Amino acid sequence: MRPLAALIGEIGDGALLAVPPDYSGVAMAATRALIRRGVRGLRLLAVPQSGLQTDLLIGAGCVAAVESAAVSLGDLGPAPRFTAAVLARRIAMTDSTCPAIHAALQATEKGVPFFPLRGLIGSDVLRFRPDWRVIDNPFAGGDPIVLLPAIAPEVALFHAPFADRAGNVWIGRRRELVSMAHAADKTLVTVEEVVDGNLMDDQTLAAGVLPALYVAGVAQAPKGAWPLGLAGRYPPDRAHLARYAELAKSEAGFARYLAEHADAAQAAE
Amino acid sequence: MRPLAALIGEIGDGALLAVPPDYSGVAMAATRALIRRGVRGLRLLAVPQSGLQTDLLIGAGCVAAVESAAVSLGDLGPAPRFTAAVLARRIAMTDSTCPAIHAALQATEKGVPFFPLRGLIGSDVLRFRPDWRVIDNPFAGGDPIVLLPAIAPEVALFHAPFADRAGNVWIGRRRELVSMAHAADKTLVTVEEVVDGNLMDDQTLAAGVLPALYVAGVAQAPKGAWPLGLAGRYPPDRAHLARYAELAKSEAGFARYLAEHADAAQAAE
Amino acid sequence: MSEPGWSKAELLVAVLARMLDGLGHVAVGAASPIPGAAAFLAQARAARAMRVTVLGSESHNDFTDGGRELFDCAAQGRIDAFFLGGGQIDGQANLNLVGCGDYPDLTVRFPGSYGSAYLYFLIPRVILFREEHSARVLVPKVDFISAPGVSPPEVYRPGGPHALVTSKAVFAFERERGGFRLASVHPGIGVDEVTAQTGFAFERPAQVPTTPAPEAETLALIRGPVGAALAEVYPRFAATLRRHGEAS
Amino acid sequence: MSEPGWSKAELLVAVLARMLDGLGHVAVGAASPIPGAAAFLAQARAARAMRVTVLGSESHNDFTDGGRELFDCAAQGRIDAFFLGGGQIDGQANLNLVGCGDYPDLTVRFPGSYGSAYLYFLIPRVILFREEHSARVLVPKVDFISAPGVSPPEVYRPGGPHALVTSKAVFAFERERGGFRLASVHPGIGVDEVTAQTGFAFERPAQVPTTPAPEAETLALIRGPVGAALAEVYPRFAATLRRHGEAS
Repeated sequence: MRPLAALIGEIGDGALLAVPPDYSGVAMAATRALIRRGVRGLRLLAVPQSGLQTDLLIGAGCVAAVESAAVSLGDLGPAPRFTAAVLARRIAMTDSTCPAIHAALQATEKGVPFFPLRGLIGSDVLRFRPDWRVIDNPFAGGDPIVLLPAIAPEVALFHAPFADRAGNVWIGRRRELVSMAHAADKTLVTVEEVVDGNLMDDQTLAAGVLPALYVAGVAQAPKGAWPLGLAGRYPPDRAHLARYAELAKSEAGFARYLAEHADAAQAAE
Repeated sequence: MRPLAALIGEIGDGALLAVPPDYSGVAMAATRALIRRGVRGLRLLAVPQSGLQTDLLIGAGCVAAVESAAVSLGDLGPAPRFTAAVLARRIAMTDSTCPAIHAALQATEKGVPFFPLRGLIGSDVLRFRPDWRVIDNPFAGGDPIVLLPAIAPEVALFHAPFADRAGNVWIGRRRELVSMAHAADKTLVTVEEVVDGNLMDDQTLAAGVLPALYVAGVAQAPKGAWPLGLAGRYPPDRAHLARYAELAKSEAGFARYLAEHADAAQAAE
Repeated sequence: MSEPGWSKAELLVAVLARMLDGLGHVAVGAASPIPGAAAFLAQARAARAMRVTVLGSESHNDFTDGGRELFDCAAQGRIDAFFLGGGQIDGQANLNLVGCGDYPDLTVRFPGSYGSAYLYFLIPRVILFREEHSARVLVPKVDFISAPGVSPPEVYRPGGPHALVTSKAVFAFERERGGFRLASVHPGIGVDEVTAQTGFAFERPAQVPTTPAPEAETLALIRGPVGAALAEVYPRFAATLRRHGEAS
Repeated sequence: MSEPGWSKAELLVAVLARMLDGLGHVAVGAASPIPGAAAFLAQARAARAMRVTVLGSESHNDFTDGGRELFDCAAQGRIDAFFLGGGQIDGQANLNLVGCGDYPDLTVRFPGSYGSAYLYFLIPRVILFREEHSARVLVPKVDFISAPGVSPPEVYRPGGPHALVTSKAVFAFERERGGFRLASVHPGIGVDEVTAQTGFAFERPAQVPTTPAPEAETLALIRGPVGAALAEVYPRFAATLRRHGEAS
């Protein structure tokens, strides 16, 4: 176990940082700590989409680039700081589509330079991705198919219900976190709690474990996904999120939100 | 739930049948039932290797072809009926390597016609696989890489600890069974026991579940992996396996074993 | 005009559900309450078991293989129907979920393409649903193609658009021709109004039928078991349905 | 000649463990008790934590992503060393795990290539271990290449053979040259015997060292904690080690 500040110390300026969607265990306490530290130039990879976390980091000036299938606050509407930054061309936005991000991470997981994927052909998503290729299926002919280059995040960061002291992290059904960790050079995890014993000793728990082998560091952060939810633990704080959605519509409102919730004074986290 | 005989009724002569390795939940009771029924011409796909099950099916004359990374009885020595059948060219043996079988199933799981894989180049495994291709990595150049065509089993058959009445099957850490089921047209499962309630309602259990969505049929078969083991339930019956390894060295011995253990008279299974 | 015994939301739920009857597995996005209700309605009256997967739900989502499973499952041919929307939809059923303007120089930014650039190709029956029926949404040509409505014959495409349902009308998509045909206008909506508010050209029959109103049994299902099933996933929408049920 | 205070198995465990010292993650096959013991020995005396994964074990295997995880993990560069054997091994370190004869017309059939055709390319330090040291096993040219010892420069290959250990000797593999060099002969074994029983040509130093016997601390570890760790995975072999420990 490490203190949160030490954990996020592994995320340097300019890092290619993979993050999960709002429903999958977002390390929000760690995100606020990153903002307080003043991280700059992050290249965010949303796996495969993102919401509050990306909007907050963009608004706080921490982000140089985003690759994602979508950024939104869900039924609370658009992600305001993301939208403003993209329209002003202040961040480099790489539009993707969910399965392409999953597949590109699986390519790194498997140690291959590319993955094939159906769909995509004829879309402008493909047209604006000079890094993607269309080849003719060598097994058929007359069958165009897209090849996606592997994406290798430097860091994957997420929040999970619990871990043991050996660094095994229980992620349950949230297996997008597994591929993300397999593909990332370093995986950093915050958890609600640290449990005694070794999670691998219980076959029922083990089925939902990301093994320590892939985990570079774990920090305890109770309610670490707040104001987002953590499945099975707590729901999203909808009142708070609605207030964020409202405040973040303006730069001044966002600054006020940031001062309240991610200020350096809030060093308790 | 279905009776075992009805379950294996879904496996027709000549089926491309995917089976797991000896340590991963082999449906041995179902295998004996198939032998009793007199199935013929099976094309076995070992995921990625096999032992007793394949040897037994070959010895009983049920098999036309095998694709596998290896067939062996582990530390009890070679698989005698497999070895004899291959040397006599009585079955069509397609030699593969473990990760190639996993990758070819993942290709079907992802609905793509091929998967790239590192390694292989310069091996005779590749040289004798006219169905595999080497291309130049389109993202680099001067970087040869193998493409494997997708393998789509008609049926996947395995044994698991338990299922619920909705058809959700708990497979725990044995996730090779997940890819196998995703890739197969039909997945048939035998289980030690059927439990009340829905496995998906418990997030700890759910993490180890193959959802009913992929399961075409479940039959209860207590000790259904015997004489192989089932992790967490019972170990392999080593005395029995050693006797098999000895008897199966000759056709006569194998016939004796078969009469004792997979005879039509044994209809209790 | 007297109040009908049903709401616009209930009409739309009934219309969408008819397009799902008889299917084996319908998937619905997390923020899609009306399609979600339609899927539960079709499930409630299905003769054989129908599976409904609601993305982002805990209790109506059996996926255990991570975020990729929806997409893999679709590619395996195990999902029969799905819903997509779009900030812009054009007459070739091209969808734009990215933004307006000359990409990447946008004047309006939408959230992004999500899985549309993939699922639109692979799921046999994709139903386009967008309540707003205006020339702003239904455009002659989208500014950005998140997912194309039609593909050349050499492109692997077992799936594609089936219909477009809005607050005013139902359009069937004719894949051979690659265009929409007006199938019905909702009760109280005129064909002229639909034409005026639709930015793309479409075929129409000589007589345009009126979308059938939801039957009593359908309304009972919507206000009963469907609302209950919805409550976990779309609590606010479910409450709306229940309120309407109590008032009527 | 007086009995040494150690068994041949203990010598081999000690030899193999020296090749693992300082590594982060060593993986061992299910049916490899001597390599398994070597991995546990290296782990027991490691200065920084060393991970040992035993395939097919329940308690020494933390993989939770199915059978593919070993291979994916190797491809990710997260496994530093692995052991391979072979029915035939030749002077270029080509491995044959398939059979003897003119494939597919074989006269002898082995089980099959397992993961060798992949792992040999990807794991930096692959140690070849085969107890039988005979011209039948160590051949000039294998009949079937399950996995080649060397690859042309354009082939992606971060891994490959490091050494060959038999019951008689240790050979280092020289990747640049693509051949073996005799590194040491085990106590009591003559260089001539090794030469006679080796079917392939190899380099040798003017003076061939004798393989160092296991030190007392090493033997204590093998007979104590290593044997205990082995017991779950290789019960019969662990019992052998413990019996020897008690007898000595």
